[in-house]
This record gives sequence, C-alpha cells and structure tokens, in this order.
Amino acid sequence: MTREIAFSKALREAMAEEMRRDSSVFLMGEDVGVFGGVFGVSAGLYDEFGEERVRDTPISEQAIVGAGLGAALAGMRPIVEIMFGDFVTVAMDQVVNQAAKARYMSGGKAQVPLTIRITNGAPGSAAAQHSQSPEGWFMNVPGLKIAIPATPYDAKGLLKTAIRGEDPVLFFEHKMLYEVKGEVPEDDDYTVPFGQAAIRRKGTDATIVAVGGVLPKAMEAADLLAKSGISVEVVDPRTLVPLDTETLIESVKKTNRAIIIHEAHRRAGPGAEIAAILAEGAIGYLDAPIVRVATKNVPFPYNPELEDFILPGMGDIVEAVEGVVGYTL
Amino acid sequence: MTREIAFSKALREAMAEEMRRDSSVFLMGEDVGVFGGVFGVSAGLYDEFGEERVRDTPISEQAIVGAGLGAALAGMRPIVEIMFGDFVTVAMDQVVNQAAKARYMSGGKAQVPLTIRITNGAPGSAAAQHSQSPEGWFMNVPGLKIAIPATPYDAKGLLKTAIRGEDPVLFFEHKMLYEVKGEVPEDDDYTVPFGQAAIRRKGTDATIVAVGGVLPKAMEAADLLAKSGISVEVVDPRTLVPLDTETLIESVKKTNRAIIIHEAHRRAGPGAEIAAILAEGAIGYLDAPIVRVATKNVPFPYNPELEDFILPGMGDIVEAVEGVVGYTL
Amino acid sequence: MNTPSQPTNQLTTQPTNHPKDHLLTLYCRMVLIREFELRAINERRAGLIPGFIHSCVGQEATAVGACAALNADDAITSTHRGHGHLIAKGGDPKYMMAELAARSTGYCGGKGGSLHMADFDLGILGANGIVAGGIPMATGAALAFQMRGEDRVALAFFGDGAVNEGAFHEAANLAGLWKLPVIFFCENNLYGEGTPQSKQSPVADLAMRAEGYAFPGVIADGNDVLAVYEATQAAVNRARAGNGPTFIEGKTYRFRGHYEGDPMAYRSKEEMEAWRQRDPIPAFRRRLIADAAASEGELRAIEDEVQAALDEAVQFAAGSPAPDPESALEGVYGETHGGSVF
Amino acid sequence: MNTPSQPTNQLTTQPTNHPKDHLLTLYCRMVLIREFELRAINERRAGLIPGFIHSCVGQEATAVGACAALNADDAITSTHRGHGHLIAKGGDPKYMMAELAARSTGYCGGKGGSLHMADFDLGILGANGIVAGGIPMATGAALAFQMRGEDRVALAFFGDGAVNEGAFHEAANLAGLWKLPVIFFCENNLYGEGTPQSKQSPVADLAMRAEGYAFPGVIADGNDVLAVYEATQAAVNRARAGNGPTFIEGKTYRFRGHYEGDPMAYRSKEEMEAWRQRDPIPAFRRRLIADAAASEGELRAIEDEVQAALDEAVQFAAGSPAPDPESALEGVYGETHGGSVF
Ligand SMILES: Cc1ncc(C[n+]2csc(CCOP(=O)(O)OP(=O)(O)O)c2C)c(N)n1
Ligand SMILES: Cc1ncc(C[n+]2csc(CCOP(=O)(O)OP(=O)(O)O)c2C)c(N)n1
Ligand SMILES: [Mg+2]
Ligand SMILES: [Mg+2]
Repeated sequence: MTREIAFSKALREAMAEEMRRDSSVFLMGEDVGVFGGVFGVSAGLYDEFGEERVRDTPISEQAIVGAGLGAALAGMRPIVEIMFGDFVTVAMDQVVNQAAKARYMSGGKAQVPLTIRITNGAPGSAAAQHSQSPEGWFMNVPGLKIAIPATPYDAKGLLKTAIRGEDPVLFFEHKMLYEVKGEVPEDDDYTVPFGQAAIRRKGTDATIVAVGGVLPKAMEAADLLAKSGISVEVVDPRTLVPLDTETLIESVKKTNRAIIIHEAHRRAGPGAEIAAILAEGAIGYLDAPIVRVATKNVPFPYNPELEDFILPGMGDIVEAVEGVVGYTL
Repeated sequence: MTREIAFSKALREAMAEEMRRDSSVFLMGEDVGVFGGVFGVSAGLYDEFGEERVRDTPISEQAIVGAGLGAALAGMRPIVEIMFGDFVTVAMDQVVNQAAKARYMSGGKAQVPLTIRITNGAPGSAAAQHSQSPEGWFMNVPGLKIAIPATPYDAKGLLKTAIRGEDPVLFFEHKMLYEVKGEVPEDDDYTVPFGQAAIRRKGTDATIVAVGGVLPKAMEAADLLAKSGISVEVVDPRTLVPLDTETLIESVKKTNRAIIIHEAHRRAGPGAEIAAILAEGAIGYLDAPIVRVATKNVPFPYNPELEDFILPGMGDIVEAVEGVVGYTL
Repeated sequence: MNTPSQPTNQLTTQPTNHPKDHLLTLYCRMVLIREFELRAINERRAGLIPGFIHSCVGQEATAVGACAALNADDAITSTHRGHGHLIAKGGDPKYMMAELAARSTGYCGGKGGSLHMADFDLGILGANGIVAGGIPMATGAALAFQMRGEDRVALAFFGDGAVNEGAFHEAANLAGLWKLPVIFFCENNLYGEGTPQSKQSPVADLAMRAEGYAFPGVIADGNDVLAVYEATQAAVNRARAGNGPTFIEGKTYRFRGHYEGDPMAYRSKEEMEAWRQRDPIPAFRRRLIADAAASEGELRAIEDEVQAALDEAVQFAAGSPAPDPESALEGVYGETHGGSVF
Repeated sequence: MNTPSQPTNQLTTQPTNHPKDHLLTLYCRMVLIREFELRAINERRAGLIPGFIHSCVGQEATAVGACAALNADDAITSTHRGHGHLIAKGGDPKYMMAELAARSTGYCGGKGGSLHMADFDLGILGANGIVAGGIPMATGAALAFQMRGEDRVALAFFGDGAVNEGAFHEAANLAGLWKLPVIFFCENNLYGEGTPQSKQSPVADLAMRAEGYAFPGVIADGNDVLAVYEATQAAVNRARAGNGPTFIEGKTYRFRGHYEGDPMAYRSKEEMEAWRQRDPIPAFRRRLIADAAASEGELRAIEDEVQAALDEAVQFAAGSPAPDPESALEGVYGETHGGSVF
C-alpha cells in the first residue's frame, strides 16, 4: 500500500512520527515554528508539539548547531535546521570541529545523535549566497554522515534513519525537490539504510551517477536517450557518507562508461570523489573519459538565463552521455 | 645568485619586501605582532613596521577576515593570518560568501586584493582540531585562488603574487615545512605565477602529483624507487586554483600511471579533483588505477603512532607506486 | 526616542532647525524610496523582475536620515533589505531597476540582483544576502580610512535580527577596541522574518549592547527622519573626531512582508495599523507644511519628479538588453593566470 | 572582588563560614591540580607526554571554586587549558595522565590528548581546542536539562580571549533568551596567548557584557577559591530556580607560559612577581591555618596524599599499553551502515 506525497511532506511526516515516538526528538531553527519553516517543511509541527519541541531560534547559526550538539551529548535527539546551505558557513566550526569529531576525540565515547537539515540547490534567481550546494566540502570531514535524498520515499526513510542514529548527519534537501511527488508506503515505520545506492533505472551503455536534486533531470535525460537507442543506467547514491562504492563500481564495470551529475559546483564537488573512486576501482573497464556534468565554476548569477547557463541542464546531460557513448579510446 | 633560507623566512621576506614597496600592504592576525606569529613567521615585522601595519587582533576570526575584506574593498592590500587551518571554519562565511563572491556579485567591479595566510598540516600530536588541511573545500568555491607552496622559493614567489594580485587568495603553509630550507634568488623581486605546476623530478614510469607539505616525502620516495629501477616523475601543482591541468595531464600521458599524494583527508580532498581531471583528460593513457595516498578518513588522533598510521607515509607512497607500476590492466 | 508599544504620529524633532534644501532633499529621497519599492513590487508581479524582493516600505526614514549625515566618499554596507540604503546613499534608480530586471545595464550587470547591488564609486560596498555579513566589511573599510588618515567613515546597516549573529559581536568589539570610524546602524523593525524581536533577544533595546564594546548606543525614532539624521550626525562627528564607533538603534517597522509573498500570519492587523499611523512619510510631510518649511505645491512637485524618475527607471530597465548567457563566466577573477579556473 | 592592578595576598572571604570538610576538599583539589600540572610538565620533558600542554598553574582557584558549586550530574565544558577543570569536576588523575601519555587507558584511549579529554559520566563534555568552541555546547546541555525538567545545570569555562568570539555571543544571547540553566565562567587571566586582554577588548571587566544578554555579570577574585565558590553557588542557585544564566568573571593569572615552551617576552617580571604574591594556594593555606580551620598537620597530610596519588597516576600512565595503531580507524562513528566511510 503506497500513497503519493510531496518530498516536503515526506520530511514533515518523518519528523512528526519520530517526535511522537521519542520524546527526546525536537526541532530547532530559524522560523521553523510559528512560520512553519521558510519552505513550509515543518508546517503544523508547532501546533502539534508546541514551542518547547519546535523551537524558533534567534539568527545565530553557531548557537543553533552548537546547542544542538550539546543537547545531543546530554541525551536528546535534536534536529536542527539551517535554512540555506550557504548559511552553514556561519556554523562551520560547530559542524566540522565539534559535532564531527566529538565521538572520536573522546575515544569513541560521545554519542552524537544530531541531525542537521540543510537546504541546498538553486531555487531560481536567488544569486550567489542563496543557491549553493556545499555537501562536497563535508565529505572531506570524517565523522559526519551525509544524506542527500532525491525522492519522497528516501526523504522520509533516510531522515528517520538519521534521527534514530547515533552520529551527526548532514541532511541535504534540494529546494526544487520539495514539491516533487512520489510514492511512500502507508506503513509509518520504514527506514532507508545509509550506504545503499539505488539503481533508478537499469541500462547497459553508460552509467549516470546522479546526486540529489538532479535525479529528475537525469531520469528525463535517460528517457530521451532511450529513444535514440542509448540505454542508460541511473544510480542514485542516496548517501555520500557512507558511500555505496560497490554499487557504483559494479554498474560502471557493466556499462563501461560513467557520467556524474550534481548541482554542486563542478570543481571538487561530490563528483570529484566519485570520479576518483571509479578511476581507482573500475579503471580497466572504462571505455571513455569519466565525465562530470555540474554547475560551472562561477558563483551563482542572479539573471535566470545566466543561471541556466551555469547549471547542469538536460541538454548538458544528454550531450555528455552521447559524448562518452560515441567515444573511442 | 641564490642563497639558502628556511620556508618561514621566505614568507617573512615576501611580506617585508611587499610592505616596504607598497604602503597599502599590512598584516593582521592573532599574535602576529609582538609575538611574531605563533610559528614565528612574522618575527621582526612588528619592530620594522609598527603596530599600525602589523596588527595584533582579538580572537575573532570572522572579524579578522571580514575586516581584511572591507579594507581590501577600500583600497588596502591586507594580509590576514589564520593561525591554524582548523580555525578558518570560524570565518567561513566571510571567506566563502563574502570575499570569494564580492567581485562576481558586483558584476566584476569589486577589487579584492586580500591574502589569507592559513597554516595546514599536522605538526605532530596536535590532535583533531589543530592538524587539518582544509584546502580541498575551497576548491569548490569559485572566486577564491588557492596557493600551496612546497619550497621556500615558491613560498616567497607565490606570496608576492598573492599580495600584488587583485583576487582573494587562500595561501596554505604547511607547519612542517617552516623549517625546511631551500634556495631562493638574491634578487628581491621575483614572483612565481599562479597556475604553473613545477616538475620536481623527471621520470617515465609513473607520475606522482604531490600537493604542498608532502613534497619532501614524495621526493624521498622517488629517490628510493629509483634505486629499485622505477623512474618516477614528481609534479607539484603549486596552486590548486588556478590548476595547471595541462602539465598534470601531459605527465600522465607520458608515464601512464598516476599517484596523487596529499595530507588533506583522502575522501574529497584535493586529490579527488586531480584524479577526476586525469580520469577525464588522460583516460586512454592510463595503464593502472589512479591511486591516492592521503590521510585516512578519520579525525587526527593525538597518539603519535596512531597519527603516523593515518598520515600518508613514505612506505605508503612507495607501496602505491610499486602497486601501479606492477599493475596489469 | 520612542517606545514601540506606544506609536505616535507626532514627530518631536524641529524641522525649522534645518535648511529648507536639506528638508526637501530628505523628503524627496524618502518618497523616491517608497515609490521605487512600490514600482519594483508591481514590476515583479508584471514579470519584469525575476527574483525575490525584501521591500523596505515603512523604513524610509532610517535609510534617508542616516545617509544624509554621510559624505559622498563615506562608505556603507547594506542588507537583504537594501534598496532604501542604496537610494539614500545616492544610488541611481535606473541602474537599480535594471539590476532587479537582471539586465546588463544594472549595477551588477544582472549578476547580483536585489541582494548584491553595489556601487563602489558611491561608497556602497554592497547589499548582502547573509544576515550580519556586511558588518565586518564596514569595519574593515573604516580601518582602511583610519590607517590612511582619511576623514571618512563607514556605516553598516543591519536589522534587529542581525545583532544576534557572531559577526556583529566580533566586528563591534574590534571597532570599539581600535576606535574605528564606523557607525553600527540597527534598523529595529521588531521582526526577523516571522519571529518577533522579543523571541530573538532577551533585551528590547539593542542599543544597550554597545556598552559592552565601550562605545555609545543611542536609540532614535526610526520613523522620524530628522531624529535619525541628528543621531547619525552626532555619531559621524564622533567618528571623524577619532573617538570611535556609535551604535544607533532606529526603532521602526516594515509595512509589508519579510519578502513579497510573505503571508504575514505572525503579526496582527492591529499592530500593523498602529504603525501605519506612524508612516514616516506623511508624518514628515504634515510637519513640513505645519511648520511652513515647505508648501503643498513644492512637495507635489517633488512627488511628480519622483514619478517621472521612476517612469524613466522602469523604461530604462525594460529597454535594456539582457546580458549574454556566456557572460556568466566572466568577472569571477580580476586577473587571469596560467592554468584553469573552470 | 579585585582590581588586577592592585594585587593583594589578603583573601576577603571567610573560611569559617564553611564546613571544615569542604575547606579541606577545596584545598586538596587545588593542590592536586597544581601538582598534576607540575608533574605533567616534568613528564613531558622526560618524554612520557608527546603533545603540547597549556598549564593552568596559578588558576587553580577558579576551577576548584566553580566546580565545588556543581553536583556530580551537572555538566561542564572546558578549554585548551582544561586540566584543572577536569580534576575539579572529579576527573581521575590516573586516566588524565594516561591520556596525556597517549595510552589506551587514558580518558580518550590516547586519541584526544590534553585538548580533548572528556568524561561523560562525570558531566565533563570535553576540553576544546577551539577558543569559545565549547560555549554553545554547554548551552545546549542546559537546554536538554531544561526541556527534561531536570534539576541540573551546565557551566562553560572559557578565557578572556574567548569572549570576543562570535560563538560566545550567540550562545549567551540564546541562554539569556531561553533562561537556560547555564553559567558562563570566564577565567580572565589577562592574556590570550601573547596578547594582553587590554589589546583584545575595549572593556576591562568582561562581566559587564552580561547585561547585553539580560542576565547578571559578577566579578570574583579568581585567586580566592571561596570567593569563586560563593559566586558560583549563587549562580547555580539562580539557574536551578529557573532564573537563567549568570556570567562570572574570575580575575586571575597564569603563572607559566601560554604553552610549555612559551618564551613569555610579552609580559614583565614585575607583573609576574606581583601575581605570584597572590598565589591562590599558599594564600588559602595561610588563611586556613590563621583561622584555625585546619592544622598544619592536616594540610601536610593532604599534600602527601596528593603526591602519592600522582606517583600512582604517573606509574599508571607509564605502565599502560599504547593503543594499537590500527585502532586509529575505530570510534569515528557510532554505528556502521552499508557502504564505505573510508
Ligand atoms: C546567516 C543568515 N541566516 C539566516 C538568513 C535568512 N534571513 C534572511 S533575512 C532574515 C531576517 C533578518 O532579520 P533582521 O536582521 O531583523 O532584518 P529585517 O529582515 O527585519 O530587515 C533571515 C533570518 C540569512 N540570510 N543569513
Ligand atoms: C578559534 C580559535 N582561534 C585561535 C586559537 C588559538 N588559541 C589557542 S588558546 C588562545 C588564547 C586564548 O585566550 P583565552 O581565551 O584568554 O584563554 P587562556 O589561554 O588565557 O586560558 C588562542 C588564540 C584557537 N585555539 N581557536
Ligand atoms: Mg528586523
Ligand atoms: Mg586568557
């Protein structure tokens, strides 16, 4: 039994169900309460759980993340929200030096059940400080886990796994996915494990690895390519840390071609790591360059055509796939 | 005419000479003045230039970088120091959202001649918050330039280029290089351009790309390998942004094998991007997996043997090179 | 000084203490800001403007009063709610409207939009998308002025919500310590997005925080342009005399949503109505006439001029070319070097 | 209360107001901290300890006085200069010395070292390598206590330098706003590394900054353990009663370098000598004897016990095994999932 709900509703359900289940779960962030979150993700939670458990905070990202960490160390299971990925920079020390390392530095003793929800992605003409996808940076920070769902099913299931877990999780929500609908089970209590990629479409000619918000575009591109006889396998890693390297490598060993797509900037984005993993683990199987399709290496411009120009588009994906499929070594 | 000086002296000379040359250059940071910098890099500058131009600041990294940026926009050429790379997290918004993007957001009009000197690398038993090498994160942030010298010659020449330039530069100084000596010209006024890799050693069997502080180890490893008949080419990128992709790709096209070494954590460190570039640009030439030798993906432990275990060591490098040289596709 | 709980439409300052020119300029700028915002909102609805707008309707007196105390070569940093600051500092509505419309003729060639407009020639170091993000920058500009011995000051605009960011604190401490010629101008409009100021800080008067940094904090009626001007003038004099920063808190209110489209469920009609009674523009207008500082006809003429200027601005914007998409790749760096940055 | 410019070795508190047990415990803990530090310094020189040490010699009274006002289930966060805080909160010198020696028996199994020692069972949430980094964490622990309705408080130790970090400001504002049961304990030792406090903040009394967050700021003679204890007790009572935070500034001085090896060129022999006259341990000892609160013999016995405990600690550390190098890979995450984290 399934039903169709939007990505943002899936997230809201995950939070609500976990808050009902476990009194140590609470939500904290800027305008998450009365306002319901600037993207409406937490709408209604304030009414159900009250201001104690759905806490509007001052505009103080260091204190938000740091207080979440302290509460986690003291036995709570906080969910904190960073409104735009761009703003996680303000809380960077608390994320990178404190939350990520608390367990290790204490010799494994600290429990850090802290979920940090962060929006990423360009919502359209939001310019340089409201469009970034910083997830790649944190892959370089051991101690963090990183979830980056692309479907309502995963949004709900991965968020539950994050909330129930014992480790700090950065949970990236692409703004343009919030309204996207998809099937989720009626059953309240499913979770999606970390570290298991999903093969969204089977194919034989090339593997597209699509990270987060670009999945719908990747699927469309695959449809289009199918019409011209190119069979694309689309793999969604679902979590970047842990990363299901095995599934990625196996797919590329089969298709012999890899295209990696994400909305983070191209240079040193998550795709760099994925490409490096494939260049180590599947080198003998590659019949073409590993290609990355991602946002060009410039800050996000305000003008929508300029923005489109730098974002990875359907056309870019199709062209990249055709390029590698037509490539001869 | 050359002379041998230490890496830290090379940096000090670059700052002193530029400050003499141009009254808009000044240095600002924690204990850079009276104390001379906690690693002694700015020793003596306070005496020569006075407290106005060698400014001890409060412990306020956001204000240090932000004030540097504001002063740069108002026509100065500030050099600001972040004592440990780990602490740049505190100033992350000012680096990533403000300094990096000021020019672009203003349609190209802002001039941002700001040099941010940051130490990186593990100085030994300094544990999880005083050992990190965060340079890789910033490669994902368009608008920044990143210099990462490995020799006194480059330290001086690249720092001068940074100070004289019009763009924000993150200038990474590995703590274990400070005492390393090397030749620099007598001539005060040489500079080293950004975006030109240096081939530190010619070779035919494999290319080692060595980023920053690991260069001495890479050279030693190459010596050792030479004894067992393996001819290694060692390439030092010198700047990560801009990156001399051409030299890297050409070298690998010649040697057909690539090993990338750095002290940043392995996952999503600078080596990921370099591997991805090679997997795109040299794919048909590769006779072995692209291998990365870097710090293992755990926070830095305090215990020196544990630390050694996670750091990229000579043995690891030699083993990696032997591995790729002995590899058959 | 005012207590926000007791709105009044009586201004307590004396227009007659000020030259007529000055009064008319203040009035003109306030009207220009108000009408610019209303046009921009309309043009956004009409499709000319693609991005979000955080309008400053209701807050014209803080922007105009503060900038009137600055010289052309003084600097400001602004916020997400920055149109008023820019106009008050001399920004040209044509280039502003063109920027909002994402045209190549806009202040940032269409790359910045509402959140990032800047004009370095006018000392406008930029609006900012990061709450409190511009405060350290203003402090640094003030440092440059001080180091070069110039008679210039910098003024940072920010909201009541921004005062709780670490960036504010660090910059204020540095400025107090080094006695930098910077003015911290807080527009306390009682809300940060949908959260009332009382749920963001445990103190209602944010100006009192200045004491912790050893410089004065003053409260001004932010809906009285002359009160703001006088307070800022005193702060500027202090800064120019080498005595360091001042924190000015202008108590004010935004009449519209946090952004255009905000449902505003978080505040009451009564509260909004009470503040509307204190609209800074009609209050100043009434006062100018009552004190015989200006005639109805003079003010009408100004209002007409504003409309004409805005007609021109909208036409200029609408008639300007869009930038070439590939120009997206330009302007990231000031210099090129070898190697690749892409 | 003291003005740092007028050092005095007269304590103004009344030992006779306190039970004897309590007084002897305070004395014992202070001596234990002092001697622990001196041993650690020696053992570092001797090669047992690989890392840096920031000793708190001279600052024993703040650590001991503050923690004496806490219960076992209250929490603290500490700093780079944290050995004293840990011992004062009940930390075992054996496990501390073993941690400094990087042994598997140490508090963090050798992974944390001086900067990161923690014992969650004792409410020690951790030393910290980031200046001000622990302050938000203590605030969050206090939030957890408040939300669960527990009668527990959290206390954050930090230095005079840390007060200028944004993290302090944001946490203080949040705590004041939510009336969290947290105590902000600033050990003002007049320096942050080599820079005097007067060159870091424009105000000498950092406690006054508390006003900006709507909670009390009090100054205590940080070299008088009873003064610190009494101030902290009052703050703890306030917090437990639901009245929110207190900022306590303990004026004190570090006798040794910022780290062992610091050349200390930045301060004068005279200044150091003047403060040595105010050494908190002999001052308290003299007072205990003068007030007949304890006999010379009793104090000697305590001092001997301390030495014995430290002999044992050093032996324990030296005799403990080093962790297996491969254990470096353990303890990064609490749970494993599919996929790779390496
Ligand atoms: C660091 C950061 N956090 C959060 C936001 C989202 N945000 C934009 S404006 C705003 C409210 C700001 O309130 P205030 O400073 O009072 O200014 P006002 O909008 O009232 O003019 C918030 C939370 C942001 N832009 N930057
Ligand atoms: C964010 C950050 N900036 C700088 C440092 C380097 N540092 C370590 S201790 C210290 C001085 C701290 O001074 P204070 O807070 O007064 O503590 P004290 O050392 O006097 O106990 C500095 C600058 C750091 N560890 N973290
Ligand atoms: Mg506001
Ligand atoms: Mg100190």
